[in-house]
Amino acid sequence: MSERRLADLLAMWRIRAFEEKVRDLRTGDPAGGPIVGSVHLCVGQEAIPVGACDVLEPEDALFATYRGHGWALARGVPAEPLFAELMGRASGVNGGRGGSAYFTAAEYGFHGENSIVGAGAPIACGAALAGRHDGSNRVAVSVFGDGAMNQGAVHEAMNFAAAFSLPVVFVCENNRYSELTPIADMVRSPRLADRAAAYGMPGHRIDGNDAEAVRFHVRDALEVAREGGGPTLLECMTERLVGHYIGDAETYRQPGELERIRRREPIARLRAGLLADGVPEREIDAVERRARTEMDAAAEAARQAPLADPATAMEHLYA
Amino acid sequence: MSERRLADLLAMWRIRAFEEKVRDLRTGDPAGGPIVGSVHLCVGQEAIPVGACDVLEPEDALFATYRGHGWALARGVPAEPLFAELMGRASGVNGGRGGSAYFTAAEYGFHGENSIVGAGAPIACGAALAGRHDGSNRVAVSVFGDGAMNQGAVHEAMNFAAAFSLPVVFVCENNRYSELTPIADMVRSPRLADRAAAYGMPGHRIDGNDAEAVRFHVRDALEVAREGGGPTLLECMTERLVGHYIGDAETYRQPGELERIRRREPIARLRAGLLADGVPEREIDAVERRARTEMDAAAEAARQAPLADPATAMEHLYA
Amino acid sequence: MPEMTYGEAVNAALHRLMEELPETLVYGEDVGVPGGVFGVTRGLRKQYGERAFDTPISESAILGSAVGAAMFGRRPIVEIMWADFSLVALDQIVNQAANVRYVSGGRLTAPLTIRTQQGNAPGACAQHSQCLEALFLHVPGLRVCMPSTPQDAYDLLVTAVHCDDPVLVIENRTLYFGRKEPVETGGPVRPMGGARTRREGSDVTIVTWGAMTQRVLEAAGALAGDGIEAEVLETPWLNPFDTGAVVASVARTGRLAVVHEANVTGGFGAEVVARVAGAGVPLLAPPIRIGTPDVRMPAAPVLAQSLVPDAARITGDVRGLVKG
Amino acid sequence: MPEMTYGEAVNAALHRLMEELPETLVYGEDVGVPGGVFGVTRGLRKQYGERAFDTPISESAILGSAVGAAMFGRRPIVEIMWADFSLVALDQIVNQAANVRYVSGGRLTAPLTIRTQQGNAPGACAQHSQCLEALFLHVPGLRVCMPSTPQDAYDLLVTAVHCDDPVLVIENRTLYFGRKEPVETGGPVRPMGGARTRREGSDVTIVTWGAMTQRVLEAAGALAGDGIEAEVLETPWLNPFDTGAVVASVARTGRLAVVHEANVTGGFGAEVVARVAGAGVPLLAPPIRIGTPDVRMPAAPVLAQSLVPDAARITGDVRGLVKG
Ligand SMILES: Cc1ncc(C[n+]2csc(CCOP(=O)(O)OP(=O)(O)O)c2C)c(N)n1
Ligand SMILES: Cc1ncc(C[n+]2csc(CCOP(=O)(O)OP(=O)(O)O)c2C)c(N)n1
Ligand SMILES: [Mg+2]
Ligand SMILES: [Mg+2]
Repeated sequence: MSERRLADLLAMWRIRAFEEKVRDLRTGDPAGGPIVGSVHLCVGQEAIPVGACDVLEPEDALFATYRGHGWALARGVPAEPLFAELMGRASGVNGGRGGSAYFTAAEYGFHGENSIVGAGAPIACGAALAGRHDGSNRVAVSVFGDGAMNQGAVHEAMNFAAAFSLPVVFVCENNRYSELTPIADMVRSPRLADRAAAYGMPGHRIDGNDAEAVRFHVRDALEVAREGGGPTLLECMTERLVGHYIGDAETYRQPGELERIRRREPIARLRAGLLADGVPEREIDAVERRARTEMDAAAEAARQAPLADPATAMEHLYA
Repeated sequence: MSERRLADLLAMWRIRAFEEKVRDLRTGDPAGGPIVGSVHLCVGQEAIPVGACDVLEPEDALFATYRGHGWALARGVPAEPLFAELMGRASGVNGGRGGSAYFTAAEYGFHGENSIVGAGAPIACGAALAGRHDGSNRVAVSVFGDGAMNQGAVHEAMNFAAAFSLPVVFVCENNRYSELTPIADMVRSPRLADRAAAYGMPGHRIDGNDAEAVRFHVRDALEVAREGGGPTLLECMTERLVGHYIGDAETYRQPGELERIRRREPIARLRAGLLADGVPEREIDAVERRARTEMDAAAEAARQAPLADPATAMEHLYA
Repeated sequence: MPEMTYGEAVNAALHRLMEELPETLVYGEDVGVPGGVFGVTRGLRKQYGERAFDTPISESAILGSAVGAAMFGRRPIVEIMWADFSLVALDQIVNQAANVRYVSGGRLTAPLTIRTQQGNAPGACAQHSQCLEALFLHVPGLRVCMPSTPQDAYDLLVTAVHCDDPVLVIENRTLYFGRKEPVETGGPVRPMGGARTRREGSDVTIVTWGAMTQRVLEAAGALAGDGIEAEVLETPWLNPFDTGAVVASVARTGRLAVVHEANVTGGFGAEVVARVAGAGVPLLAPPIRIGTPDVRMPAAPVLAQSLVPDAARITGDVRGLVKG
Repeated sequence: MPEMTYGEAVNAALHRLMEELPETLVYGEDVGVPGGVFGVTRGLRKQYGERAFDTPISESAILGSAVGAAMFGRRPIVEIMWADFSLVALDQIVNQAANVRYVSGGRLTAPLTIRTQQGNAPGACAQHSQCLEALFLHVPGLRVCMPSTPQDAYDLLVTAVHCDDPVLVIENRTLYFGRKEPVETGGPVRPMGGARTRREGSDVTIVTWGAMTQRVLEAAGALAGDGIEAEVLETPWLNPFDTGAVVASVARTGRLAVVHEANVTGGFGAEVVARVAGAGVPLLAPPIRIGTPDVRMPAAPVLAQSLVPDAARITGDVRGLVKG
């Protein structure tokens, strides 16, 4: 039992260590580099990808957002080619073409980030539709944020999936903010999971800071989908412990907000739980060290690799 | 009491007589009569505009669809310039520029048809938003069909109106078909009014073939909106007795469907009700004759008027 | 060879493609059970069942799902009923479909075909009359063609669906029910690109595409009456565009007119003129562009007819170009 | 005169417009309380309360409501955070806003201003790097401008909001935090249109707009080193476009180069070349277009830099044009 929870802890630490390393690489060198541009970290939201990806099959499709580093790692994409992608290296998962907000790694079952809010949802419907014709048992998982629930494409995708009972699991990461604006101010009824009823599909608001809870509900939704029951909407309640993007001044935070949310963030919570269950502290701390060591090495290896070659910049536009 | 119902009957007959005249003018002359192109009639749906427009204030905004002839007439736009518009006459409400599917008559409080499905809903939100700043007590009425409920723009408009408690009444004319496709096949949960809950606004499925029921619910929604209570969605159940457009072969109809829906169409129903209440038959029949006479005369006058002048075709593109 | 209208040719191509490519899907609004508002997808539902289906009025879902299905081995052929409607979901074409292959370095592809139709028809309003090819031709990664004959309606669609990249096929509803012509079906898949010399001539090169082609040929006939021999070059493929054929013809004739139904400013005619000018072909007169002036489209036929180029206007403008 | 960055100039113009035009509203994603992701709308919420507000991530609702509010007497100034995002809601700009005045014969109008920003910046992905002005310049009824200096950022926005038609103001995020320059604020509303001669020269006319202007001026400096005098004409207004100024300059220099960041094919550079060619100005060499080649934009800076025109490439290409 504490086996799996230790595995969850490691998976979450790998994501957090990756993200914190990215932040250092992005802000460390004022001259800029090795990582430049807009980067969106998922620190605080690690339990969702960890719980969800644990129950996905290799054949399943996964579409995330620009905040997708954690989803890629949880899906099994190695850290080094991810760091390399963010650093614009030829060895990046997309040879540097995707960058932090728009990379894909189909060979690992990660079908891509998307930096257009909501645009991944209809695409996920297509992956599910393909499964109906290719004899696979594929389920498509579509990840997006709370703010994306107000985008037309997400509405169309949910109705499309529900009307045709497509095997899709819509995972809404509700971190309570859309960029710098509280979602509560942008909707009249804050329980986004209730919107599922409009499409005649099940919707659940779940604890997105508990990998076990996420695992349970995603597994359930996957089963329903594989049995032809159609889509499910899971509103995973969470919080980001960092800004919307690296550099965000976070002026929108309430006094004491960060302290409050740090108390319920997934890693601290799981750590406390493991301690309470008598797992020795050094064993727990070893997990963090192991993750950080892995990420430091991966980042360093990526940094050593050559930059993408401009001579290739025109390739692969057409077949 | 039967006063108002006779007035409703006249209003509905004016719309039906107008539409049937349009059909004759569109199909009568094989050479291509005074009316050409795609025309969408609202025969069978007359009770909705009649009931709704009766309780609108002059300052209110009204946005309809390409199936909007009835809404324009009910709002008070005279028949002659409407016929003229459909005939491409200079005397048309838009000098022939809008045509059957895209005319406006703001001077009568009719802010236009729209031939892009769902596009009028966000525009209606803007009219309501303007009212918040111009000191008027305007409510904006947005009309669209059942199929439009699956269009992203309608979703965004409903959330936008609800989040900001804008005075909007969303009137969904559910005639059970989107062009040639039954709405039942395109949604999982056929009660479209229930979608209102997703946005935290009231939603009601009402009898759209009863002008009195429409009047009651629209008046109620207008009151809520004027008092700052925000938007309401009214799903008005109805049926079109004709094709989606003139020329539609209606192959999608079930056997006996037309007979069945003719029994509950609004004019026949009201006529039966009036007879039951002892209103003399000749009085009732006089209403139809009066409407037809008016429309014949209006159509004829419109036909006599000169065509739009090509020399003006480039005018009014910019201020 | 069977005789078919333009619409029947599209239908024949769809049947062939469903037959020979099991990974094809055909869907869109009213394209399944009803067989399409123009009858162009007739029979597919009956013959191929689930592989041809109707959708909600959700262009973003139609196009987005086509991108996703294509990424997973299908070859969706989706319909956007009017090109004007693509504007509610352009993101899925420009920001999504066009990026799949490039950003993934070819690890993922999006072999989808988008069928649509465009242009003015009597009584059509400003929201149902636009010619938008220029928008799509500014999108690297997206192939675009515009057939005007039954044979091209058949061939180009077959080529488009066999292509491993997103292709936009822009048809024209005023052509669907036109004259029946012999159409060679079942032939080999033709290569993408190329131009069609619809008429040879030595005095001026007229480049055109889409429904304008017929009007240009009429005009060329009238011009011949005044002793002006116009070479009419139709370019049904706009991406890839056969610049070489255009430059070669203009090099022979020394004069260029480009005719399209789209508004002049920002239309693809500008690109054609710019390529010829850039090639430094010596010209006997400045090149001209003939298109709909920069205005919205009024519904009244008498107004629309005064704006959309017709044979008379094309004849007059080209005569002016040649006679100076 | 106060010294301001480009971003501060936009902010100053917004404050002035809220002050002098009570019918203005400013809204969009994060533009109210947060003051905009680039800080450009700072202070408006505090000062004008309800007239400046944040919206859901609903571009169709943002643009559509702006059309409706404008029809009813407001002058909405709405922000689309990135031009790329306009593609999820283009219908409201092209099929709705642009038609209001024309179709109603002037009985209804849509005086709304859409502020957006575009272009590549280090690390930006293919969905956050496009230059889309050519799409909007093919839409009759829509005015379009692209300021590149703090003064123009201020002036053009003021003119746009005072205009009684829909106007798209395309800014550039790489300019927001640039050098402070003296900006004359509070002056009269300038007329729409016109070109800016940023440098005089006799050997070649370089027409450009947007963020490329700075790079073109650098290139012109370098060219002067080789004895090539380039006339740099910036056209911050693209609709209306000052064709006369371009033709007059090319008539003097005999050579034309158009430089824009957008992809070459179908870019507005084609329109500029086509207009000059159509005017029959005698040229000493074929006109050239310098832009991003026809490709998607990769995120890696080293790749993007090899595609987006820079001073070196502009210098080289123009030198080739002049020296032949
Ligand atoms: C169509 C579109 N509109 C706006 C944006 C700009 N944008 C990027 S992220 C974001 C906020 C999204 O919020 P949410 O959906 O809650 O996801 P989160 O960032 O909180 O994970 C916005 C508005 C965009 N990328 N695409
Ligand atoms: C965005 C868009 N997609 C598709 C169409 C084509 N179209 C016109 S009417 C229609 C059906 C609309 O059905 P519904 O909303 O139920 O309205 P009804 O016609 O039944 O009144 C469709 C698909 C359109 N005009 N706009
Ligand atoms: Mg969020
Ligand atoms: Mg309907």
